Parts: sequence; C-alpha cells; structure tokens
Amino acid sequence: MSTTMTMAAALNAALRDSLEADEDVLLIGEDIGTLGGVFRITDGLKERFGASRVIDSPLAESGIIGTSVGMAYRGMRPVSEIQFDGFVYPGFDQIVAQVARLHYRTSGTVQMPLTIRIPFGGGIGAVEHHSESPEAYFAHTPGLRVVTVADPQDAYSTMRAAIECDDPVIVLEPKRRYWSKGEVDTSVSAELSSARVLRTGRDATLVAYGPLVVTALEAAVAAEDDGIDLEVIDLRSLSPLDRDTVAASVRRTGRLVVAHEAPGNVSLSSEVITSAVEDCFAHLEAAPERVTGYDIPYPPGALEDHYLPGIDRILDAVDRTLGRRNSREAA
Amino acid sequence: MSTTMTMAAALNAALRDSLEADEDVLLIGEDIGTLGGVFRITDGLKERFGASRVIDSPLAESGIIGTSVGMAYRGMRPVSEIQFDGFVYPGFDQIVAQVARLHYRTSGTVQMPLTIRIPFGGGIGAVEHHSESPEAYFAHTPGLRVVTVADPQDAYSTMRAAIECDDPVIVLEPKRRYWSKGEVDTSVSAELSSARVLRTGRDATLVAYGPLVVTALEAAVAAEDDGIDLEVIDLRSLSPLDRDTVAASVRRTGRLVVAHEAPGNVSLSSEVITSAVEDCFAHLEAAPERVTGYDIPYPPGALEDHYLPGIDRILDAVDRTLGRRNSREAA
Amino acid sequence: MLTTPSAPDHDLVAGLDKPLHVLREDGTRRPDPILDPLLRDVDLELLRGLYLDMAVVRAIDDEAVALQRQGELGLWPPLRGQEAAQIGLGRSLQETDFLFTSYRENALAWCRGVSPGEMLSVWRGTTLSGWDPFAHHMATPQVIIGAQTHHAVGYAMATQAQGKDDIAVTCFGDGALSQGDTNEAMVFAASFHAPVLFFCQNNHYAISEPVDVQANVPIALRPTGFGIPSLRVDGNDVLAVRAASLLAAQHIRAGKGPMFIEAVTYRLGPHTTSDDPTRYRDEKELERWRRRCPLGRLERHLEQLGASLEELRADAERRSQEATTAMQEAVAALPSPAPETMFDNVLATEHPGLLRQREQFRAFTASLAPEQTEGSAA
Amino acid sequence: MLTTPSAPDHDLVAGLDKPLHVLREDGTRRPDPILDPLLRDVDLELLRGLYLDMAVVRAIDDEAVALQRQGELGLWPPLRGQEAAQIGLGRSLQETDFLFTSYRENALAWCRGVSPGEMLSVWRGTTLSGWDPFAHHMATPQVIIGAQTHHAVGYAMATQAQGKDDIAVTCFGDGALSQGDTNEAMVFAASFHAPVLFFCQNNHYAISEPVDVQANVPIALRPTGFGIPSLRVDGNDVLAVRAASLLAAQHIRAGKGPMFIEAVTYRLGPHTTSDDPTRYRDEKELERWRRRCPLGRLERHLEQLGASLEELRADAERRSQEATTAMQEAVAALPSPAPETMFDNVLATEHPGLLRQREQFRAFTASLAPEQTEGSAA
Ligand SMILES: Cc1ncc(C[n+]2csc(CCOP(=O)(O)OP(=O)(O)O)c2C)c(N)n1
Ligand SMILES: Cc1ncc(C[n+]2csc(CCOP(=O)(O)OP(=O)(O)O)c2C)c(N)n1
Ligand SMILES: [Mg+2]
Ligand SMILES: [Mg+2]
Repeated sequence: MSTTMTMAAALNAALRDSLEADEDVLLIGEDIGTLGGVFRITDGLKERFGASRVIDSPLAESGIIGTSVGMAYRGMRPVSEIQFDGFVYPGFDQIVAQVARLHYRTSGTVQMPLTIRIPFGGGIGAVEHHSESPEAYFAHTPGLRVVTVADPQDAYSTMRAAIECDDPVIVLEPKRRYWSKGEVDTSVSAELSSARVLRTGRDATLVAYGPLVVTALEAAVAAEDDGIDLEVIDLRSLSPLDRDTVAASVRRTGRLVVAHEAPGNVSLSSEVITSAVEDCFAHLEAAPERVTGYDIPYPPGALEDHYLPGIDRILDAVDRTLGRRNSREAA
Repeated sequence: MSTTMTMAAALNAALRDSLEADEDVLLIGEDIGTLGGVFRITDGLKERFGASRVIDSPLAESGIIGTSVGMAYRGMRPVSEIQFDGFVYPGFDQIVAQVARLHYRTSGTVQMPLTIRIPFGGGIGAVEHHSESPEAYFAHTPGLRVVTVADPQDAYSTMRAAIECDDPVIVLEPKRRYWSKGEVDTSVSAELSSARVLRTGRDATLVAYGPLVVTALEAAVAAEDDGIDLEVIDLRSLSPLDRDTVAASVRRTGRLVVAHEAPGNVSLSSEVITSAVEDCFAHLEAAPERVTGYDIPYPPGALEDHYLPGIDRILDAVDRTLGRRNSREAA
Repeated sequence: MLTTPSAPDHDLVAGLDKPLHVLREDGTRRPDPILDPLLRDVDLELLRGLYLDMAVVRAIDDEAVALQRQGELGLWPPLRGQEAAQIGLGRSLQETDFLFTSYRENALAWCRGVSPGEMLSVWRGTTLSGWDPFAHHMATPQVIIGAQTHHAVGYAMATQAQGKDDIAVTCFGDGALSQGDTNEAMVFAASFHAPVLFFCQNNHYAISEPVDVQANVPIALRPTGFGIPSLRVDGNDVLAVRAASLLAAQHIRAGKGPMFIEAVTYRLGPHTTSDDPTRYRDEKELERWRRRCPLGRLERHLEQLGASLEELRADAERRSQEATTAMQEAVAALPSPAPETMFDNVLATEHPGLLRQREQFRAFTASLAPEQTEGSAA
Repeated sequence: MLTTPSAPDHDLVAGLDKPLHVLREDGTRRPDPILDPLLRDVDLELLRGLYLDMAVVRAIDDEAVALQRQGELGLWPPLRGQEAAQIGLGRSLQETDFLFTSYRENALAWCRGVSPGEMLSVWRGTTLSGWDPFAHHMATPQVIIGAQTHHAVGYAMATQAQGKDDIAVTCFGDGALSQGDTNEAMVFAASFHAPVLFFCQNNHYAISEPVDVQANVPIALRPTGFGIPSLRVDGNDVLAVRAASLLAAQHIRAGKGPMFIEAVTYRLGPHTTSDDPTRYRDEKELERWRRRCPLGRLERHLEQLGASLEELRADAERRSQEATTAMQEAVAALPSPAPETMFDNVLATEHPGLLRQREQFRAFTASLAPEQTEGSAA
C-alpha cells in the first residue's frame, strides 16, 4: 500500500487525511489557501475543504497562534503554519505564555491540541530569517511537544500523530528535504515521543534530527571506509527527549556525537550530552562531541555551506571521540 | 567610599550615574517615570533627568525594544525596562531578530548598545508570569550578551558596564534580592564577561547565578558541617560563558553541581555541564549534577518553595557527586 | 489639520463627543436615540437587580482588599469604580456567550456564577486558575496584557463555523490598546467578520500611566480604523452600558461582524493592593470621580422612581454580608495544594521525564523527613 | 451602521472616497486643493527628471529579474508597477531624512545613491546588508514584516530630542498593516508626537493574499484611529505622491507629529522571483493595472506639455543602459566573502568562545585540504 512521494507530498497527504478524518481539524496560516503555501504543503486543500477549514490568515503570527488558541477553547484542533522559521518570533508570546501553559494553568480543563508547523533549517540559499533552527527555544519551554521529521514516511505518520495528540505539538519540517523522495504507507502510525535507531553500530553513537538525519546516515556510510561502525539515532522528539534510547546506545558504544544546525550554545546538543552524562557517565569512554551551527546568526547564503554541519565535520568529531587523528590535533 | 545599600538602591544609583555620565543614555519602559518603576529601581530619575530621558512608554514590549533600536540607530544608548520576566515575550522578535543581529547584519556598521533590564526569578509569591527565568532563550541567541547580578556591588558595577558596553546586554536582576543589602563602592568597575570565584573549595564546584548565588553560598556554609569544602562560582555572564573559570575549578575539584531556577531542559546548566565535559572530561570524577527548576511552568505561589532549588536540594546533589548517601539512593 | 479633507464616508462610531449615557449625574433619565430602543424592558425590578449586583460586587471587592491586608491573599486588583461597566456588560449577555477577560473583571465572574473560593484561589496563590472556564463560559484571568483578545476572536470564528449564535466577548483595559495583540485581534475579527465584542474599560490608567500615553484620541476611534463599529459609553452609567452591550450583541449575533465598546470609567482604588496611586494622581481628580460613583447615580435614579432606598440598602447590606461571609469561609477552606501536584497537567499525555522528576522530588522530600520515609516514599 | 451616530469630530483623513491624484489616466492635469500648493515648483525639467527616475528604476528592476533568471541572484522582489510611489516619495525627502523600509524599496535605494553592487549583494547572498545605512540615510532591507516601523519611530524620537528637523520615514506594504509591530509603532508615534512618516504602499497583495484579508476598509483609515492624520493618494501618480509626501513632511517637520500616507498602487510582477502569481490573481485584473502604468501616465502628460517623447525615451534608454551595465559589472565583481568572515561582528567586543570556534573552523578547513595546511593554518 505504499507509494513513492516527496516529503512535501507526504505532508500534504497527512494534512488532507487529517482534515478528512476529523471535522474539528482546520488549517490556518499565511498564503496556505489559494496559493497552497509557499512550499505547496497545503496545495489543493482549500479547494477540497473550503475556506473555513483552510484559512488564509492576516499577516500576523501572534494572531495566527492566538486565534488558534481561541479555536481550541471551542473544541477545534487547529494546525497553524508559520511560513518560515524566522517568522515565529512575533508569535512567541502566544506560544510560550499561552499555548504551552493553558492546560497546566487550568489544571487540565482546557486542552490545547494545536499543531504548529514550521519549515525549518538552512541549506536552500535563502535570504535572512529563512534558514533558522529555533528548536531550542521551544524545547526549553515546558508544556510543548517539539518534534522533527526526517523522511517522507516519518513526515506523514508524525504529522498525523501530532494532529491527533491532545498536547500542543510544534512540528519542525526540514525544508531542504521537502523534495527528497521515499516510500510512504499511510497506514503506518508513529509514536510522537520516541527516537529511532536508524542504523546500529558498535563504535560511536551519532545523534541527529531533522535535516541532518540524512547527513548522519551518509556520514555513517563514509565512516565505513575507515572501518568505523557508527550507530545513528534520529532523535525525532526534541521535547520530551527519548533519553532512554540514547543512553542505551551510548552504554554500548561509549561514545557520543550530536549534530544539529542550530548554534551549539544552550542547545539540544547541550541537553542530549548532559542527559547522557547523567544517564551513563560510567560508560563514556571519551568526551561527547557536538557538531552544530556556530554561535553566530545564520550567515549570508554564500557562506551557509561553511556554517552547516556536513559529513566531514561529523566524521572529524567522530575521530575525536575515537582518539583518531583529527583537525584539532594540530590546532 | 563605600556605602551600605540595597540592590534596588545600587541599581538606581547605577542608572543615575550612567544618565549623568553620558547624555546619550536614556531609560524607557512602563511606569518607570512618574511611578519610578514597580520596584522603584528608577525612583526619582524622571524628576532629575526629565521626561525625554526617562520615558514612560505605552504598554507594548515590542514597541519598547523596537523603539530603542531606532534610537540606537541615531546614536542613543537606551536602557529599556521590561517590567517582569514574563512580559518579555511580546518583545522577543525585536530582541532576537533585530537587537541581536543588527551589528552582524550590517557587518559592524550599526551598533546596538542597548541595555535591556529584566527583573527575573521567583520567590516573591507572585501571580503567574511574574517569577520566570527566561535566560536560556537569550543565551541561546547569538549576538546578545546576557548577564546576571547577585549582590549590590555587582549590581552597581555590572549595570554601569552593561550600559557602557557597545553590545546589546540583557541584564537579569534577581528580584527577590532587590532588598538585600551590601556595601557599594561606586568607583569599582566590573568586567562583563567573567565569572567570579566567590569561595574556593576542594571537594566540588558549585556554579550558580543571580538569585541562587546567595543560596549557593549558604549551601557551602552548611556543607562545612559535613566536612565538605565547596568552591562557589557566580557565573555572572550567561552569554558568553566564562568556560575557563569553570573548567579551572572543575579540574581541581573533579566535581560539578550547577544550580538555577529555570527549568533544566535545554538550559544554562545543560550548557555549563556540556562545556565542562568538553573542557575537562578527564578530570571529572563523577557525573556533574544540576539542581534546577523542574520541567514545568512556574507553579502557583503556594508551591514555589518546592519548585525553587534550595540549600537542601543543592547539598543532596553535592552528596551525589561525592558518592555520599543521598535522596536518590533509595529511589 | 488638512486644508480640505473629505470626512470619512462611514459612520462607525457613536458617542465620541460625549460618551453615550441615559442617566444624568443627578439620577434623572435622559433620552438617547441610540440606546433607548434597548431599554424598553427596564423596570424597577431590573433596576433594583442592577443596583444590588453593583453593591454586592463592591462589597466583594472591598472584602478581598481586606483579606489581602490580613495576609490571606497575596494580591488583589480592585475594581472599585468600575462596577457599572462590568455589571452592565455582565447582565446583558446570554449564558453561553463566552468571556475572555483580563484580571480585574471579578464583577463579571460574579455575574457568571463563579464562587468566592473560585474567585480568590488565584490571588491566594493556591492555583493558577480559579474555575472551570467551560462551566462558567468565562476563561480565567489573563495576566499577559492583550493576549486574550486573540482567544476571543478565535473562539468566535469557531462558533461561527459551527453555525451557533453564541458570541465571544473580550474585556481589556485602556493600556491593552497599545499591545500588538489587541490590534491584531481587531484585524482578524474584521477580516473574518467574527462574532466578537471588544469591551474596553477605559479606567484612565494603566498602573501609573494616564490613558493619553496609550492614545491621544478617544479609544473608541481606534476600532473604526479597522472597520469595526464602536460605541463610546459612559462606563459609570450601568443602564447605558447594558444598553450598549445589548445593542452590540444584537449587531454581532445578527451576523454583522465584530463591535467595540469603550466604557469610560475610572479606577477609584489602587492598580493592585501592591500599588500606591498617590505617586501618580492627585486627590482632586480622584474626588471628581468619586462623585461620579456608579452606585450613587443609580441610587438617585431609583429614589426618583420612588423606590425605598432604605429597603434597597438593607437588601444590599444583607446580600453583601452573605457574599463576604462566604468569601471568608471560602478563603479559610481553600486547600493548600499538595506539592506533588505541581507535576500534573504539564502535558495532557504522558511525559517520562516528568515522571522521573516527580519520583526524584518524592524521594528528596522523603529524605528531608526521615521519620516519615516509610509511609510517604512507598 | 448605527442609527444616529455622531460623525468623528476630527478631520484626519483625505482621499478616502477616491485617492488623491493630480494626473488623470489620460495624462491631463486636474486641480486638487490639497496637493496643488505643493506642486508650484513643478516644471518640465522636474517632470523629465521624475520620468527618467522611473524609467531607470524599472530597467534596474527588470535587469535584476533577468540576473536572477541567469542564476546570478538568488532572489529578487520586483517593484514593477510601484515606480511612482517610490520615486514620488524618494524625490520629496531631504538628504538627512532617514528611511526604514522593507525589501521592495529598491527605487528608494536608487534615490539614495545606493550603488548597483550595494543593491544586489543581499539578493546574491554575499552579505546580509548591501550598504552603510548612515552613508545613505537608509537602513538596509528589513525582512521581518513590520519590524522596521518601530525603528523609524525610535529614530524620530531621538532626532526630536536632539532638536533636529530630520524626519524618519518608514515604508511597508499592505500586509504589514496586520502585524502588531506596525500598529504599536503608530501608538508610540502618536504618543510621543514623533516626527515620522508612515508610508504604506498598498500594492493590493501580500504574497498571494489580497488586501481585503488585512483590511476591509481603506488602509488610510487605520492611522486615524490612532490619532494620526492620513492621506490616501494614487500611488501610480508620481506627482501626487510627491506632493503628498511633501505635504506630510512639512507637517511633520513643523512639529505637528506623525503622518501616514497610503499610496494605492499595484504590484505588476510576482511577489518575488520565486512566486507564481497566476495561482492567485487573474489576467483581467492585471491588465487593468497594466493600463494604469505610472510611466505611461507621466509620458502622456509630458507629451501634452509638448516635451519630445523621442528625446525623452532615448535619454531613458541611455541611462537605463548605463545602470544595467553597471549592474552586470557589479554582480560579476561582487566578492565572495571569505568563509572566516562569518565569525566577524557577532558582538562589537571580543567573544572568547567565538575566537575558539574560528580557530577550530580554521583547523578543520585546513584539514580538508592537507596540501594547503601549512599556508592556511598558520
Ligand atoms: C504583556 C504585559 N506587559 C506588562 C504587564 C504589567 N502590567 C500589568 S497590569 C498593567 C496595566 C494594565 O492597564 P490596563 O490595560 O489599562 O488595565 P487596568 O489595569 O487599568 O484594568 C501592566 C503594565 C503585563 N501584565 N503584561
Ligand atoms: C513576520 C513575517 N511574517 C511573514 C513573512 C513572509 N512574507 C514575506 S513578504 C510577505 C508579504 C508582505 O506583504 P506586504 O506587506 O503587502 O508587502 P509587499 O510584499 O506587497 O511589498 C510575507 C507574508 C515575513 N517576511 N515576516
Ligand atoms: Mg486601565
Ligand atoms: Mg503588498
């Protein structure tokens, strides 16, 4: 029952099937209706489900989120789109002070089953504010689920699970993988909070998520040439973290490398490494390594390849954990 | 030349002296003029410097920050007040997408010497949104300096240094320590980015900042009873981090405990621990520990004492790093 | 200011020159072409009811201030002076209309049947929300200025999509007019023709800042720039507020889109019990507004209609007594939440990390009281 | 809608019924009592200048689109159709007035003497800012919709405090009217009487969304609710825009506080070179607006005044050629930034962590090209 499709098509199918399955589901965002979204993720959905379920909103992110909160009060399950990662900040207050807290504030009386879709990450040569990775802000915020998707099947199943979940879920879609293809079986369901071991290995654990999952897998293949056997984990859920899956792996490999595009300072890699240290300090045979964006604003497009973690930087970090020759030895 | 005063008075003096010293300095915020601020930190300054240098702004945090940005374009050095920690989020976009980036965006042409003052943290029995610790959001953001103050002298000197600094500086003021007293010498200047070793010790390194510095020092005194000799570091600068001071200490003690009020997930403690692991893995004799707010929204006032890290929780964590009997052994 | 401007070609605002009112200061009734049609049902019974409501909520408010002074509450935001604005609105709505308010709308909560314990627990710090929003069709107090306006619009859009005639009502202060959210909410409401009433209590201050920091033209003009019609009403005239609210609700329920009411009133007390208003406003101004007391005006009106004030006051006194006694009892009875409950409801689903933190918290607490360990750590 | 509303007692808006204009579609001049006093200096020379400006910026815009198609630029936001709005404003300001614009205001950058390389580098992705804002009295393009409006107000407050008569000007689109920031900026401007001009190019679309998603009354009404007077002007009539801008600037410079201009125009091209406008608007609408081309209208007017169109077009052609040649040369000459520069200017002061990251980056880069190690890792 599976079909080959792009991640963009898989997401579109997930939204379509969710709208079909539950009449309380609705979509709201900028340019998602008539245009079908700047990435065409909502293509054809307004035609199919009408303008009151696929809503072209005014240009205001706080309004998009805040309005969704009100809809949730009335029993709807809004799926809000933020057009690009860098535009989520005007909606930050509504996300962290309202969406994340209403269930807690009301002792469980008011549910906030919002899904907030954010295309995120770089690698598409875009202008400023179009290539960011804001996940740390949300993962630090109690009361939110933060998930990433990495391939078309995962995108389909995770999006459906996010929309079905009674918690607010931020779904980060790796925009530079929108056009990557894969098999999708729409009957496969996903669990929102678990990481996936995508490849087992003996020598070191390589943790990634979102756009870097593909890169991590490629790095693992490249590492084979050097006789290094990497275990690759797709974290998927950035909050809550699936610490157990990471810890179980690190206990076996004794080595940990975490990769993401966001700046490293106070980031997901800080948390994954600290958690691993807490969970399995005695098993660590080397200091864990992070391979992340530098602690700088996202640079101009011409430099993004230098900014983004690639296979070589990942392998260099793996080498460090293994005590092999690496770039910093000379430094 | 030193006088005894509260932290509130020290901050007031620092603002007064900064306004006096540089006519480009101005203050803007809600209720800071006629009222003198809800914590009276700006008391008397409008009378002294006039309504165009101590500006009662409309009720809009994005406007307060955004307007300050424009003033900085014209050469001013605005000191913006956010009335309480929980009200900074409507201004988040202007902070992370403008204030933090303009210097980078313009290759150094446009400076943003803003100081953003935020009373932060809990412990005053307040209603929702008045007791938060948003530092992780800012520390994760490249292009900002984030500093905390811990005692009246530090408050005076750091505030003056922040206002003199050509970078945007977020100054987090521990509101529950506003009325604690100490000696202040207004001729003492502070360096913005360095941590302070407040107490040297052999057995473990205890890192804290802001409101928990006092608590950490108290914990160190209490630990003496058990024959434990704690080194206490006030981190002061949350971004950039003074990794060297922490690492130097951990290399000596081999043990690390980090305490703060904010939730622990993807937080300053995640970063301090990860940095320490990177910097001195070989010297660590036990897994570092964090003692933080739980991963929950700030609870109702009646429960905040259970939420906030206190001496006992800190000592319990110290015990764990030392392999002594502690609360989790039975758990 | 312009040489020959063309006047706006739409009639979006009423009451701009002088707020709409039907009771003069001396209590006499004056005709008002806009509001009169909405006042046909007014009789002595209704007037007495409105008076009693205002008297009781004033007593509740005073009692809460007293409870705060006694240390029973951490904080209280007094509504004294704004009774007519809130009761006028509260007594005009249908039960299933949903309110999204700020923190000062305790008279509205009273209209909504919120019990004293439910009303006080937030201010005592034992909960973050005092009541079940769905049971009372009223969201619990919003502290972030302006944030609730979006919620009302979203709620209204949803009722509209469901084809129901409930409306949403959002209450906020003059200060909230400056927040991006409040303005964006008007954009959304206008754009989607949402059945929502924006109800601004212009009480002249946002903490210490006089209203002209937020707006140097009447607040009721603001919505007109968004295409939302607006009424400016004397917020100390309970009949006028009620009529304006009825008018607006009719308009909205008829599918004509959002409306806005500015109720011009005054906060007679401090911003909250932590505030010292003498720092920013003078006694003369206060005295002027004390004379405009909404209860006094209605009292005079009732007197002119021949009602027995003695009876009325006695009735008010009795009901106030009941209400405040209930408050005292409720405060004393408010349960201190069990510490472990702070881990509840962060998510609606399970969170393994929090389960672990709760376990650790339990063990830590037990370790502090070794003698109880066996019982509590089990 | 109300039965007997009192009309607003202030005259805050002009051009509401029909946007102010002084050139008819056929190029004939019509009298306008508001704008005429600002047009006394208009002569053939000035008209020719405005025409040439518009022709050249259209050529620049077309060339940028072509460069994008050739892969020389990553993206470009065409301004075709909005030449009169931008040139009319740009040619009315004093040199030291400071502009805070969005991303589509390349004709304003042209007026400000921004060179082709400076204009293109952001869109090629070699820098985040193309020019020195202080050298040109114009901030570089703002991508976050509405954010720059606050900056203009703050700048204006500062010039005011310094007693200077410079004004700040902020440009934004119809979509920006929905953002909280834009509305808050009007609150601040009105409250502080800031010398700032809000200039909205209503080009009828925010990407795919027609303007009525953002506002169902004319945009020029919005500021009136904030107490800011406003002019609604035909944005395809360069003379009218220039006169309105002069009028507004005079008002602002005279210390009378902020003003707002809505320039009603149309984006003839796609939102950006990545956009496919056929998905959301129809050819008929487009055709209607193509006929209202701002250049055509001025051409007809010049013709009526007896100017030689042949000469004019030749002149325009020559200057356009110069400009586009300069663009081609500039693009080719734009330096690719050295990778390590990405670590520069994060802070104005030293950042030890970044120094370390730069070192690590250097070592890593060197390790990739072992044969160069000695030279580059030194
Ligand atoms: C976003 C935000 N900023 C600041 C505050 C602090 N604050 C609490 S109440 C208040 C004034 C509100 O004034 P207004 O809207 O007129 O309501 P009122 O108190 O007069 O009823 C302020 C500034 C807040 N609660 N939320
Ligand atoms: C805060 C924010 N949200 C969303 C976007 C994405 N976006 C870029 S341009 C645009 C439309 C802007 O429309 P308008 O303000 O009318 O300006 P125009 O493009 O027509 O010149 C949108 C939604 C953005 N840049 N910033
Ligand atoms: Mg008020
Ligand atoms: Mg537009």
